[in-house]
Amino acid sequence: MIELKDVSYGYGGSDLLSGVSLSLQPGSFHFLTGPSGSGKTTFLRLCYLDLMATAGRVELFGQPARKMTRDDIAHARRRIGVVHQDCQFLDHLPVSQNVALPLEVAGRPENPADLEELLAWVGLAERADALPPELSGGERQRAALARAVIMSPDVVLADEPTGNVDWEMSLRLLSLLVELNRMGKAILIATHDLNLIRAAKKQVSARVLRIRDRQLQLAGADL
Amino acid sequence: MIELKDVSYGYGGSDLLSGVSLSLQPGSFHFLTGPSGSGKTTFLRLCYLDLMATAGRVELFGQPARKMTRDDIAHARRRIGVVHQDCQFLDHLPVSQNVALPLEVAGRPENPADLEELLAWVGLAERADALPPELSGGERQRAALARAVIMSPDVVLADEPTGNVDWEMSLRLLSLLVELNRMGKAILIATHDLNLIRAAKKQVSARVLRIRDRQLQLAGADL
Amino acid sequence: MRGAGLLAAVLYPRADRVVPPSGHTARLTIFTAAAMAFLAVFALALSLATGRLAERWASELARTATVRVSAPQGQVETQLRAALEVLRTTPGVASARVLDEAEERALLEPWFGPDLPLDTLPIPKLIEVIEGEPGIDAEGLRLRLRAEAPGAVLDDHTRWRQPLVKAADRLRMLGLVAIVLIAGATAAMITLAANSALAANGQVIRVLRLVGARDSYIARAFVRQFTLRAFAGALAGTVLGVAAIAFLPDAETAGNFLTGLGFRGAEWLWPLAIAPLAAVVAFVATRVAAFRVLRSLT
Amino acid sequence: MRGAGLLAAVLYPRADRVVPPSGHTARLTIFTAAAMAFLAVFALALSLATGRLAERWASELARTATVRVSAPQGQVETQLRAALEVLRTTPGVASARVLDEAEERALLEPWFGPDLPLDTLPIPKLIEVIEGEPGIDAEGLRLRLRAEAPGAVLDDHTRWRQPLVKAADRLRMLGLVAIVLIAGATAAMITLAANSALAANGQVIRVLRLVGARDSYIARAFVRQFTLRAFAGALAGTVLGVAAIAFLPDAETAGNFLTGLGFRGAEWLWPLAIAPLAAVVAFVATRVAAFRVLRSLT
Ligand SMILES: Nc1ncnc2c1ncn2[C@@H]1O[C@H](COP(=O)(O)OP(=O)(O)OP(=O)(O)O)[C@@H](O)[C@H]1O
Ligand SMILES: Nc1ncnc2c1ncn2[C@@H]1O[C@H](COP(=O)(O)OP(=O)(O)OP(=O)(O)O)[C@@H](O)[C@H]1O
Ligand SMILES: [Mg+2]
Ligand SMILES: [Mg+2]
Repeated sequence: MIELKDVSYGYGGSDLLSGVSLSLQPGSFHFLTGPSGSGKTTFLRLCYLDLMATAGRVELFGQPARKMTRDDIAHARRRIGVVHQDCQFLDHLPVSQNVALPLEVAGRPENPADLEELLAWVGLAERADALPPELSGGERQRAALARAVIMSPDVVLADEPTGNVDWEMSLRLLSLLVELNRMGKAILIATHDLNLIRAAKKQVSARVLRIRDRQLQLAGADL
Repeated sequence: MIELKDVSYGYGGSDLLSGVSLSLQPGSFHFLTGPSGSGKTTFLRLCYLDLMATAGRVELFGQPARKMTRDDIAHARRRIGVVHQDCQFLDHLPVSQNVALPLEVAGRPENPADLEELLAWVGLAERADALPPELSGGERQRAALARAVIMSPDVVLADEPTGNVDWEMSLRLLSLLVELNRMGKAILIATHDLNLIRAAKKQVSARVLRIRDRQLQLAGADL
Repeated sequence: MRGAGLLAAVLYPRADRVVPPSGHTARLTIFTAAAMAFLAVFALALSLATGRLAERWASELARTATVRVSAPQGQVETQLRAALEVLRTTPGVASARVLDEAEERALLEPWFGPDLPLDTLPIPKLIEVIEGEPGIDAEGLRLRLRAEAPGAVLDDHTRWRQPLVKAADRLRMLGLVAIVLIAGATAAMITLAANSALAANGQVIRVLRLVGARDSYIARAFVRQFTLRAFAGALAGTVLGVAAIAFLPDAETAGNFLTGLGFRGAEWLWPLAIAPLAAVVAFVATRVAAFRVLRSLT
Repeated sequence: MRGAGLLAAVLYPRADRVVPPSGHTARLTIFTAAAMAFLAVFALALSLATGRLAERWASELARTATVRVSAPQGQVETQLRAALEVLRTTPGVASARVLDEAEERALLEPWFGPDLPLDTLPIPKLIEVIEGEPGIDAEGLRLRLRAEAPGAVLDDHTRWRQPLVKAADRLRMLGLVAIVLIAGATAAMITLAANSALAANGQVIRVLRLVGARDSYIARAFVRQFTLRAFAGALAGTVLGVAAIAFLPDAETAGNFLTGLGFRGAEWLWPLAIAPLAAVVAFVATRVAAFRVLRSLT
């Protein structure tokens, strides 16, 4: 559903990623690791066209990125759930409305029961009416994950979604993503948390990718 | 140096923390854990007077918080290095100037060699001239930690300082804090990362606190 | 799409919620629109009043001149006829008429009292000249009169009022210039305020783009808010300005040289145009600014 | 501390760096200051010009009135004397003088030509009255004249120009009101712009507080930037406004009824005051806003 072929990218200076390829197929589960500053976030941004590859081909749902208009990109993003590393919200709307925002923007009706269930799953049932600036760091990440999955998107791209939550909550969030994966969605998680990767491998057949020397490599069996 | 006695705090509603006491002495090393949303960040904010306790006594460097003027608080903060969970910077100044900001604000001369060494230690030597919005998540955390320790403050309060960095870098940052601790500084780190706590315990005699049921408890031997 | 935008922007309030409802920039926009509308009302009133003034003065002058014919007893009739003939063939003269005795008496009364023995006096005859459009060429007429009726002297005494009309016209121009300046400054300020609101709401825009909102959806929310704010502000400013002018001490009582600063009849429609104009400016400014900002993001 | 603040704010540029150097709010502030200064220059020019105008008209009138004494041949002298006596004892009369024959002839020439046999005519005597300060009470004088010299008629013909002076005074008032409005609107806009800049820079303030910056340090940086911006903007607006007025087609040539809109002599100092005033307003507004925002944070 998301296809990168020989993609390169650099912020002005030398290339950060060069000749990177990846194909996210329905039902696939990927982890992305690599040292801090190696380009994980950059890679994810290339996937949802927040950045445009300087070389190579990117395809979203069969459409080549270069041929997509701004509206095409907006529509494609409705099929991609993104969890940013620094979770941003509409600070003037309560958590529940922020989580439901993708539905609102797409003009889809929201089902209050579904929303409640999702909020309860990520442990935000009691904070549903709080404003985002009143959330704790972990609560923000959970709200961001809830927002990313509420449309039940075809692809979920999550950037360090468990960096600020405790281990129990990490497993809970992981199981949500595993559940989606079993429904055929493609999942890609950038993380430093090796324990999380190990826990996931017990539940699904996840592939672990590692950025090294500007390349995407399959990580060894040590994980 | 920071003393909390029977401190309570709640955001408007019911108390989040009640009757909490802690004394940060020179050379002490504390970890603060607890589930996401339990009040770790709140506790740290009480320590550097970003929040004012609704009950109980807070003392900073021997001064009771209630008697401190705004300028007193500003001066006290120069002796406390804080790493926020969401690291904020002056986005228009390069990383090096952001890291040196506490010196600038205190009117102290900055030593370029020291600054360079510190930046190299946290792995930001090559990003010294970048603007904060151009940093990766982990780079931001490292810059925030560098800013917190540049004045070699008497107390370092760090909120989840390794949430976005890889394991090797986490150890590197930890060793920086251990080094400071050996120089007699008090260190308090809020974190979910149990591996980090275990690693620290091998180097210093750290006490692990846990927030549970609005109370601060000493964590068991499982850590 | 562009045309439908205005309608959609006004009728579609749902997208509004995604933009923070208020804030300092909002207050700034509303206040700016109000203050500028207030000033515009004054400039408009000044312009209209001086326009009226110029018109009144011009019409009061009635564009008249006088030819005085004084000659030895026997020649008066001949010279009078000659002067009238000259005037008849002078371009710019609408009509020329010899004043009768009663009229001359009325004219002289302030100087000589009512009992003047007109018939026994060698009083000159007076010809009242009404100018047409364009006016007469006074110098040319003087030359011709000197040739054909040496006893006739042209006194275009009405000219002394001409500068008044010019002055009023200049004031009106000044008022118009002020209106143009105010309108321009308002447009620029609203544009800058819109830009600074958009810049301040960078996070809102990023979040909306992230969850798949189309540019038009995002722009709509901002455009609608700004249009409403500019409209509301300008409306308030206009109402205040009109009220201030209505409660101004009435000039009419101070002598009718200057007409009141208020609005008369259909002139009341002018201030009504201010708020919609401000709204249109805000609509265009915000829309352009919004799409510019949006296009700078991926 | 407060007093030293201004000096420190201007002389201490180091803290400046911590505030983002520019942005949309900066541009908005500069432009607002410039536009308002531009308008203020025009309002000032209008006010000063109309003030001059009113003065000139008032002095040109020379505050004169005429008393016409017409009576049967024998009584003229008596009535003239009586009228002069009345005038001598009337408060507000500076001097009263009977016109001699030559003067009367000059006055009547436009109507009768130069060859008027004045001595054979029953022409009234004219007394020229110069008013003092305050002017005469025309109605009271008329009543007294009617009683003491029935043949004397007061013609305060100069009164017809009074409305002109009133009109000019009203215009000057209008100019002053415009200046006050513009100044008030400018102050409010700068205050709001400062507030919105402070709100937009919440992160800067939080970071600075976190690293132990004192309120005065933070406020200083903002205050200095805003003061400089307001000053620079107002200066640019003033220069543009003065230039625009200087290059305005000269009114003097259009007849000397309306004096030019320009500045004369010491009046040039007035526009010079605009930029410093704007700076002071910005200084106070930003300072108050900054400390208000800062105190709302812990
Ligand atoms: N907008 C930008 N302009 C310039 N350089 C940038 C920009 N964004 C990121 N970088 C640089 O690119 C490199 C990779 O950044 P990226 O955010 O992709 O790293 P990451 O792998 O996500 O790291 P982390 O684990 O710390 O989040 C970093 O060195 C970063 O400083
Ligand atoms: N400004 C605020 N207003 C209201 N409630 C708040 C505010 N800030 C935090 N809270 C709430 O207080 C609780 C504790 O927040 P805190 O940030 O201290 O948690 P934390 O232990 O740091 O969690 P995390 O590990 O997720 O960062 C949370 O439920 C949070 O929603
Ligand atoms: Mg990253
Ligand atoms: Mg926290």
